[in-house]
Amino acid sequence: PTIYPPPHSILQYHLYFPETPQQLKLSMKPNEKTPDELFISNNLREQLVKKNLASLQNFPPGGPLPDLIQDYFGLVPLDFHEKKTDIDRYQGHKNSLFKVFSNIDGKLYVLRRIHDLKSNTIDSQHLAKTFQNWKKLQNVNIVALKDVFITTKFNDSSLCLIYDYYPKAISLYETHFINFPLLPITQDYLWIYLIQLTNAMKSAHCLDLILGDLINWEKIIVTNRPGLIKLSGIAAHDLLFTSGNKTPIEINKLKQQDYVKLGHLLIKLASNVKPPTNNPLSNNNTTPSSASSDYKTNKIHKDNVEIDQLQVEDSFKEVLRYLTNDQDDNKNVKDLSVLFIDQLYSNFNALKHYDEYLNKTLQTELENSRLFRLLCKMNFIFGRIESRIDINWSESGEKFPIILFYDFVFHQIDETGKPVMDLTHVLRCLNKLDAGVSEKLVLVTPDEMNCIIISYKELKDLIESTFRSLTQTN
Amino acid sequence: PTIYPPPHSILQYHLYFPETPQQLKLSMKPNEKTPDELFISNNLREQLVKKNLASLQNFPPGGPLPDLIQDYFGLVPLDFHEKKTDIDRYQGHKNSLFKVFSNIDGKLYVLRRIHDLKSNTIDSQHLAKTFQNWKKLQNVNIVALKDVFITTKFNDSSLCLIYDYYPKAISLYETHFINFPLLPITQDYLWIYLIQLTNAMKSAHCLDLILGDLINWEKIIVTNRPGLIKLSGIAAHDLLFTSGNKTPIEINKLKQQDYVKLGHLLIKLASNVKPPTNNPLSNNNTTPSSASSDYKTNKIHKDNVEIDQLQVEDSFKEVLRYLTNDQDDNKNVKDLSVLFIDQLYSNFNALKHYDEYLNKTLQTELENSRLFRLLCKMNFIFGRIESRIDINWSESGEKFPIILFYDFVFHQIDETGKPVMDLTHVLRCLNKLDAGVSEKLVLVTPDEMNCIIISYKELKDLIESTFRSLTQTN
Amino acid sequence: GGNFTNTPEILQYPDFVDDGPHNFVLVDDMNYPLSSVGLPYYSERLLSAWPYTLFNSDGTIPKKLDLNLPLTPTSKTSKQPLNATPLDLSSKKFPFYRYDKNKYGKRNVAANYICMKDIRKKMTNGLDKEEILNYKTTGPEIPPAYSQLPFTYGKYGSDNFDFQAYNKTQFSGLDTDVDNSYTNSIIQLYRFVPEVFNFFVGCLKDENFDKPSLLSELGYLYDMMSRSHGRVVRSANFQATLNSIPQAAISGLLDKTMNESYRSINNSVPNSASVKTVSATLGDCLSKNIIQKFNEFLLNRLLKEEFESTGHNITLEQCFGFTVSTEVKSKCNHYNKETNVKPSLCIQSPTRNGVKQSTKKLSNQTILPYIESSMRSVKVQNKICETCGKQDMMEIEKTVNNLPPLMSFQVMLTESEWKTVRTVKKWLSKEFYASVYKNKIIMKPTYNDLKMAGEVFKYELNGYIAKVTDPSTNTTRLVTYSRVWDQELQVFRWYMFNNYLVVEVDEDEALNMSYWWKTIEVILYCDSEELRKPFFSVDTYSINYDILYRDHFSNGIMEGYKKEYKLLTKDEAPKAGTLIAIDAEFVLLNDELCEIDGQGNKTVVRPKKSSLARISVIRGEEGPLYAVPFIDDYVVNRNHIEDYLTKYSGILPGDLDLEKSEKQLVTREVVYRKIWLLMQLGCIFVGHGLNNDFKLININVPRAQIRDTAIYFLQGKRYLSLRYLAFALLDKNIQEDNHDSIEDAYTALILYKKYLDIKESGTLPKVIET
Repeated sequence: PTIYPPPHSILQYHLYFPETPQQLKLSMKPNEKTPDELFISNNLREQLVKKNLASLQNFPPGGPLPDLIQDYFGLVPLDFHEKKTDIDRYQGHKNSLFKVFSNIDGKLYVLRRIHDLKSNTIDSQHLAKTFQNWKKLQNVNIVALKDVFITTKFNDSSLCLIYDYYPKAISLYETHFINFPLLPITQDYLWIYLIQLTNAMKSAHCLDLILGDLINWEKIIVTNRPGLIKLSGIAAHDLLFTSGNKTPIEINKLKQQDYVKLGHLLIKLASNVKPPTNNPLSNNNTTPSSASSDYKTNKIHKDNVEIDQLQVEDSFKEVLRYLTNDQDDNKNVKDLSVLFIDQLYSNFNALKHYDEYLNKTLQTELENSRLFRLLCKMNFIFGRIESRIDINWSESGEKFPIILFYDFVFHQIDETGKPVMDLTHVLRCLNKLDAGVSEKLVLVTPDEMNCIIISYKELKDLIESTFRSLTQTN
Repeated sequence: PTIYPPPHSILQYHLYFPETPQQLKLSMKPNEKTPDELFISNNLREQLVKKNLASLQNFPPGGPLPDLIQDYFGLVPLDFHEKKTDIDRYQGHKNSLFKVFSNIDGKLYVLRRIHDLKSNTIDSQHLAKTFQNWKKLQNVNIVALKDVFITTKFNDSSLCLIYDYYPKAISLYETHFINFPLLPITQDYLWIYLIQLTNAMKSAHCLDLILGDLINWEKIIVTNRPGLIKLSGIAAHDLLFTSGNKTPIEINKLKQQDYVKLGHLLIKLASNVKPPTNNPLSNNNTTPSSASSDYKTNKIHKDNVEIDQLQVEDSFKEVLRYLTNDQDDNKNVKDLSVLFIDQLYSNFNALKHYDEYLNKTLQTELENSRLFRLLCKMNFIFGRIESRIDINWSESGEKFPIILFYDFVFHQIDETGKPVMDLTHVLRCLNKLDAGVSEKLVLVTPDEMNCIIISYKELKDLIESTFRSLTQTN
Repeated sequence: GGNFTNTPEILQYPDFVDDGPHNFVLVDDMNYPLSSVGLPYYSERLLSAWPYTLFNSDGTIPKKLDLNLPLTPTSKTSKQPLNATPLDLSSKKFPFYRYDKNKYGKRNVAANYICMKDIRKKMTNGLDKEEILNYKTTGPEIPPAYSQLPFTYGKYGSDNFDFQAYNKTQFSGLDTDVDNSYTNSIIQLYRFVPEVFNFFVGCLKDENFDKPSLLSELGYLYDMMSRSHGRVVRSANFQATLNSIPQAAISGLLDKTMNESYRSINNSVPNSASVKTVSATLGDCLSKNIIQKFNEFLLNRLLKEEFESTGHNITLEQCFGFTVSTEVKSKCNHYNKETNVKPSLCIQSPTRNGVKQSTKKLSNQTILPYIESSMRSVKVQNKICETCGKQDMMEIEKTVNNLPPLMSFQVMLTESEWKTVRTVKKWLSKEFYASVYKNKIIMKPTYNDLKMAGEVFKYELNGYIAKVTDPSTNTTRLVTYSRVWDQELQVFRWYMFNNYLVVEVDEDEALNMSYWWKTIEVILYCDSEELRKPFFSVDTYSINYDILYRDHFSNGIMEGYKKEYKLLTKDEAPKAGTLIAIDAEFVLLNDELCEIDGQGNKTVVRPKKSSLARISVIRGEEGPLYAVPFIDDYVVNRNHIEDYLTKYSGILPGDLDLEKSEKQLVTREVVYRKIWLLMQLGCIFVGHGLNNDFKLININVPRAQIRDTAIYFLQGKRYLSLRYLAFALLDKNIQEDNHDSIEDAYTALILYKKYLDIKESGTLPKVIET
């Protein structure tokens, strides 16, 4: 076998992307390898592109929206919550959702506006305290709260809550019941939802915070990829409804209610699990589930009957029974988790696998930043107006090699005069320029009458010094 | 033997992209960004580069090594196990480690050669069965076994085991005791090791496989980043030592021993935990720990004394007592896990956070790739010699907006006319261009007398069509 | 080597390159990782590295693209210097529009990063009190004295605001906690013109209840400012009257008719003031800023009010009146001439006034040629002839024929003209001489230059309003510089008024126009002799006290209405030291509107606005009529009332409505004059919590005339309620239903008497503790 890579090549010092070794290619049929194996799967790329687009979407100015709200600008209404169910209304207040940019750090956030507060509904002390409490809640399964304020910029008194922004996130309900294609709920999803919701609840309860109505499939969003969920909309309820401090007994009672709420949400989801198709017999036992029935009013007996009829694993039913048992007012995360230890470990495995997958994917994308930075540097100095009249950039000037090099890199033509736009040529030239190798090249003037022989190193120095002189102007 | 790349060319990471000095970072306002923040972090990149490099390391041909062994070629000896402790010797057999390419799927693997088998040491049935058993063991905390065979290509009878390859992986022992800089063992590490080892053990025990001597800090490798570990070298012991089938009672006994072994490994690690420096008093209680003492012969009483003296959290001590209690021969993963449920959840959180971080990094890098290509396109079409005389590129021409946009992106100035070179501005403009958002911008002619109002979408179409027309020129 | 060479001989050779196999890859091939081509060995820093750079455009609020701007497509006829072929706009997908650099700025200028959070912090936490009065520049930054001032109604309300830190002079500043607070700068400007001050304040000697009068309001305001000796003054009543004038609303001079959103950031100048509206035709693209519009509006209005109240224009027209004759000459040989009187004049650069390339360049001209040329400007405009209706180019000549003692100018220069001004030393003339020569005005820096002319007048700079442009907050604000004659020392002193901040400044500083952040909006020159005249208080006139002894109801005298008071008679005419007890009730026009941030900091966007609803004054002097009320007035209210606060005010819905009320109603002006007269006479006011009452009435009563029971019975920092004190000290139950101002005034009066008793016996602390 030949040495790989060939030693005479100077471009192989940082070779990041291992090309397939020769021997392998010989023994492989062309159809045996799909591009997906070698490169970022198209799915992932597409997903990321869509997110970028969603993040950048903006709204024509001059509309009815204010330009700037407190520290946030560039408001774009999100249709995410177009559906106005009663759950989306906060104590009768209309509410709306915007994507915003932060004036503080330039990042994107979500602004939830709760309309039309009566003046002095929320006093400043209560607001500050509630914000401080919920700000502490940092958990991967909860959309973090960044800021809270009351503004008059909407021509009313509006309560605004600022959360982290997850582009393209949709609600759990939409994911499984509205969106196309519908994602059927399976036992696996139930387990990972259970784990993540337990995780979220654990964090909140540790801080004596209550999730309450957030345990709701319209308030849970699916981010990144199916199965990854986050509770959204924290703190709003406390700001609007709760005024005084709760006693430890009240808090404990509310915590216990969270367990029951979690149980009911999971029952609602589980009642939509399709029975395995390879088991047609069990199908007959299924009662058509009604997702809309109000579970809160159900008695424990009714719950149990319902649980028995679900098309889910017995161990999951056991979890549901634990959660909905309102006789037990000492439910806790430890007792709950023991019921699904196995699932915790397999979820742990899945996460790590994904981690390794991402790591591997990243390995092929390592040089992108560097090349982008380099090209930006060149474009910053190239073609500036002031240089258009500067003698240094003229044919006899010092900077002229830069223009010729630019032509050499980007404006190649073939024998017939047809433009050649070869990415590898650009990459080779740029990489050599970046490193400043001593290799010399011939740059020919546009009239093809004269040429310059210059090394990449000299070009690099020339570009660098030009760049520096620009940044240091007066 | 020399390898490529030559050792003199150590990667000059500091030259690649100098890190912003800490002082500068400290005084930064939230809106200010350093260039290194806009791109993949140096740390992550270096790590990935090193791995790439290790994967690509090659060995000149014509050495003493065979070119092809079964389905594997391109052997590069790994210095990973240069240190030959008695544990690394398999029943007195020398063993060595190679990086290999698979001829089957083109991927990189590790080949462990166990030298110089007596003929018929291993019968083919036993080999096949053992391989089948261990092949099933798929767990993120275990280096997967891919293939097993006996070869004569090394001019002896060698047992070869093929495992997944983790570039730059080093052993747990090296990580904490040999490598520079040393990574001190902390309570946090102990918890995540415990979780991962439990996870590995759970998987193995489910298949009635015994980890045995693999629970050993020289057989555990650290992959990716500190804290992530994998048990390596599965199946070798079974292939060499075990011949017959074990009874369930025997298996259970061995499983129980795995718990104890795990306990002893953790005690060994825990005895190296540095006491918190802010608590000088507790320092006095520390008995100097001897990592070399042979724990296997110790009685439970001695364990408990030792455990009491460890500088670790009480809950961790409880775990250790559970593991090392050899009176209890009914130890299981559930009972064990209950002792560290909290840790399971926080680890779960940490993993997900890292997952999101990687996702974000990947997104940036993919964006950079797109932006680089976009910039290339712009440079391909912009400033071509032929366009210098083309009416379409003149002030009255169709292409003029491209020139103005280019100026807008790269040739910003401040109020005094000084060039402003802000990559965040460039990134924002190019991202919008790439996404083709409907946002409009005003592009002003160099004489500042006229302007064009155009959307990013229109600009994108204009650039795209210009580029296409160039590629189609004949 | 590597330099360009003209010699055909190649001295060096390029390297032979072998980069391995070369595959052609399309730039769009997203499956080809950019890392496929390796990087050569490097031993020095890569070119792609950007070390030690900070990018700060993140979070920058983008400049708003105003799509409503009048777009003017660049016409075919406009010159295209770079291109010989004429533009065919119809075929062009992206047509050119005219770009106005003056309006939108230079091309491709990176937007400034402005941190809203820092601005808010400054506005709520205030400024460094040690530094705040520093008006001197040390660097390029705007000195602290010119800062945007914090809201005075911040977290704890303006009662606790430390106004003294902002003003150590004897001259009162003006609070920002009012509507249209940008007008504060004009109020300060004319307050230091003796002739104007004396006229306004002098008007107070007569009653003037007929119409809303800015003249009276300015009289009360100036009187209050001169009596307050540095205490902060609010122009609330002036603003209320201004708000009620329809023309002010039409001209867009009122907060309520302007964009609401400016206020939280900018409490002095609405943002719209800094954005000039531009006429479609280039060349004549200057328009008045809001304060300039207000100056014109106010002076015209005052002239009109003087005429309406006296039947003739004497004082103000003589002070301010420019006689301007306008001649229009058209090609059709029609000739039109008219003459008007204008109280103020716009001044522009000589070039804009049609002065053909004057002998001297503008770069070494003072303000005088600007003024002089504006007094006889020639402009050519495309207009319709009034006689024959033809549209044609016409020459319009405007000439000022006289030299009034007070010259008020709106200064209108472009940004680039201001740039030229900044380079001129002593551009702002402190004094000059002027004369009318052959019907034209001539102005010269020295007397000798005017020898051959007729009567020569000396003018001196009286003051001006400067606009401070602050790019760090993207705001502008107005400050007033005034030159005041110190009668005692016979010298002039300069003061700078930034709302409630007042500081004495050096003359050099006051005349310095070289700062990049400073431009002039309105400037006032005054006849040198007039400027040295003394300021007279209203006390020097014979005042009409009639209103104290009669009723003046707005809704006529109702039959069977039972008065709860007995009018004063001339026999008991109040005099200095006369004890009276007072209590006022208010209704809420609008509640406080505030923003709260995550730290609990409250920013009042629109302060609570109350309106005087009822005032009761009772006799405090021992005698047969002791404690008998002599004023019990309900005040007409024409505004929307959000809350009658009946529980506290005792006012019922409809009580203040001219149509529906069963009470006898008087106007605010009437009741105000009564209180003002009582104060002017030197009465001693007894009451409970009088500070707040007087603040809402908008009168600053000298402390020596106040006996406030809330202060006498202060518990630490806590004020005790009148009801509690009445119960604890007088064993009296009051305010069991609604408040009644007569009862409250009476209670305060006997509490005061009790206080005097207790003080005599020295048992005060004990009494309250019980």
